[in-house]
Amino acid sequence: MGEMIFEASGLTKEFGEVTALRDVSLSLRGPSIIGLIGRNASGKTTLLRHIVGLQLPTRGQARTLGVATRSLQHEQLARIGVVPDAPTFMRWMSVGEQLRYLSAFYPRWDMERQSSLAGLLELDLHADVSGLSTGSAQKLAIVAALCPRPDLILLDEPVSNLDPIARDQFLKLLLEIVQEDRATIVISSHVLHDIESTVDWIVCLNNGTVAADAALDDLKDQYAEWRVLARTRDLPDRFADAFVVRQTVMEPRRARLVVRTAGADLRAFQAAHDADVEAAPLNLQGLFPILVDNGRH
Amino acid sequence: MGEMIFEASGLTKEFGEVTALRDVSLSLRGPSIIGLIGRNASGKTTLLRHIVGLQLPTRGQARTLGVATRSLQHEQLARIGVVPDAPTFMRWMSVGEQLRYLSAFYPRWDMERQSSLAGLLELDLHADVSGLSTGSAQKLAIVAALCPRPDLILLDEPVSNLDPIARDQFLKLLLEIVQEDRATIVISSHVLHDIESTVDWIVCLNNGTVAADAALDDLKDQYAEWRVLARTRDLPDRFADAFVVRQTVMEPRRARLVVRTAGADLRAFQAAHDADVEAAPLNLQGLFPILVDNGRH
Amino acid sequence: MLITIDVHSGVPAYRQLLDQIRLQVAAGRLRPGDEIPSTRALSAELGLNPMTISRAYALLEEEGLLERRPGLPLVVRARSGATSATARGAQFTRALGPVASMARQLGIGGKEAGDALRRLIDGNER
Amino acid sequence: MLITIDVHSGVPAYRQLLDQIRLQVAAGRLRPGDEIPSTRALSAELGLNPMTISRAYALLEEEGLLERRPGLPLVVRARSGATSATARGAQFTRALGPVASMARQLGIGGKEAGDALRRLIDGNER
Repeated sequence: MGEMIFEASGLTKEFGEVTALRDVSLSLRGPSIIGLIGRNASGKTTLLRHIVGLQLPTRGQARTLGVATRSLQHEQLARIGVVPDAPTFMRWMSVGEQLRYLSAFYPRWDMERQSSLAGLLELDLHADVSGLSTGSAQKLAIVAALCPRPDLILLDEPVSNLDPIARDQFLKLLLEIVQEDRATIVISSHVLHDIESTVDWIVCLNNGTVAADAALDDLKDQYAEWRVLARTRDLPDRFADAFVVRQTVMEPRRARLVVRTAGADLRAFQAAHDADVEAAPLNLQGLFPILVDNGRH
Repeated sequence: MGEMIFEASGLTKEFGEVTALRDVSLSLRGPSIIGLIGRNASGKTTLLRHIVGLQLPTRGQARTLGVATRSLQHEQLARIGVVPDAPTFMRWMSVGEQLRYLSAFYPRWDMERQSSLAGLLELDLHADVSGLSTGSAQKLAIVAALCPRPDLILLDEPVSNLDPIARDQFLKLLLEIVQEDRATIVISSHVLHDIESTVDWIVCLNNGTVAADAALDDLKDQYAEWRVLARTRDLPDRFADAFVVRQTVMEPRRARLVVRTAGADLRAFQAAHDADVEAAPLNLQGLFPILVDNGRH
Repeated sequence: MLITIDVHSGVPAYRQLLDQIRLQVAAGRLRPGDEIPSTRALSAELGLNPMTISRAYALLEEEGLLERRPGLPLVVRARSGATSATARGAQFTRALGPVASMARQLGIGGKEAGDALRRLIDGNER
Repeated sequence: MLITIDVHSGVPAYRQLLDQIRLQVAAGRLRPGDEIPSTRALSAELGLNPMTISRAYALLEEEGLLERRPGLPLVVRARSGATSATARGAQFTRALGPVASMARQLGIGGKEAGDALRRLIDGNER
């Protein structure tokens, strides 16, 4: 596999009484687009801050681009682009001035990319930073993070304020950049629909622990929905089979199950319950509650 | 059809030099869940504010629940629930106190709904309002708007800060409420995926004008994607057919078109270009750019 | 009744609902007199807009497939065997369309394809 | 090459890609020597993750369907007619599965269904 981008082992982060990350072990390799998902307050932002060294582990190890995060130098930081969840800028500048100011810090700043990105995202370089809407501030943060041609890009809910067309363009842009720069992108988002069309890898956090860390396509292979219709007699109130992960009995003869495909024997199940079963794949929205539940055990 | 909820005719709203709404004519009837979509700054929030009388037309008419919006009284306003895009509360109260305070203003306040909503959305009634995350503040605004059992509910980007599970629960809740109270819900969102599973009607604004105002299912019937593969000779650079709304020629013999189904003759087209054509339906994400374009003409 | 709607497929949701109920009646999985889930129950189960469900139910009432009785659940109407057999055939022919076009693309002849299907249905593959 | 991927269907995207390319080769729509779009071109067209596309291409190379030549586009490999006919048959039988189960549900027999399919393929319905 590719270059090791971020490595955590036994990473725990406590804020006073609160444990934000609990014994997290992860190895993220690139190039890749990694979707970081989870419920609110599951530790996603804290993990992103650990990758770039903005926060340090209470216990355990964290290494980014081969260097312990407490020792990250300008050399590594210049290779990382960050779009925070609430970007702030120097408010007395115009958008163009802000970008010119930032470009001085980055030897690889790509002026051509700057103009093409600003055009694609319809960002007005002459506008005052102080007057930007939330959506436009997000666009400025995106341009600022991508123009240095970083090897690692961290995006914390970058699309929440973009409209559907801007969002679509932005996601396509990520696909191009990961190829052009062989970059690795970690993107956190609540909009699973966007994540699903963009990422190849999923990291799901729940209550500060890793609930899933796998290729998106492999997760899809691991679970399926079974729609069960009994032919002759009522279904049990509860299915005891070990491969049944979730179950809803809608009527005495009708149920919807989520099964782990590895252990599930469809024919045996049909015979045991004298039932018709339709098996259907699950998309990321359908998988999400199961992944989160896994994190509970 | 049902009760007239909101009626605009020739509604224009100017803020100094800027025209936020331009000659908008609309008749929204209920019960219904209406999705209000459009690009950033297309006038969605301004329209929502006109429905509840928070803004008044520069020109033209606006009537809500049968009354001109400039004359809305407590009688009508008590029937309207609003979740604004950036909710604010009295910050020295707890969540529970805030709700108790609000309940005094609404004769129909439903305590049972309050506890079931707070439970469903995992909203802590003992938390201080000042310490709420953006997501929790949004949940409080939702509970506050729905407990008075309003006949009309206006939601401005209500789901942007909710995680996938909370969002799913919230959207299912809207489906229940529209039936329980025979309410009408207008919901603006950039997350078309959410809109698509919830609404029956679409109003699309573009640059302050109405670009679409139709049943979602009817919009889906009106357009289709054609994937064209020429068998023997190259396709034209541009298709001149009037029913072709969008076109991308990917290679000399391969193209993707969006067509208006009303005028499109698939067999004649296949014969004319000696091409195989696969017709596929378009979902809301696929329709969106076309609807917005319509608003341009 | 086992209904699955993909709201993001682009096919109007009310049409998916129509097709599936028609199929189940034609297939005899829904029999005359069988109760249909209320709009509210189906809306909760599928996360589908209730107006969309009502629209589909109203159309099925109009074409005489469902019957509304005041204060009671909708039920499947009794139909003549002939109508039902015709409906079954039409339904099935529609489902064959994509398979036929695939066979043509693959250069598989009508006899070969028909025999394959016959074996699959009558064989002990179950 | 005409590829359509539904990333939200739940079917892994790389598998959709595999199936469609295999079908097009089996159907003769992609012929030996034909060039396959680059990962970058297909990613831009479908809005699909490039690693997912590379994964599918690598699998197709492994099974000998595609051929990589240094610095040149991937092409479809020349295959023996026999292999191709077997692949065609397997592909088609897989597509018949859902139709066969529908026929069973509708109570339509193997002969009736097979004849309907034969007529549809050989008839002048095109």
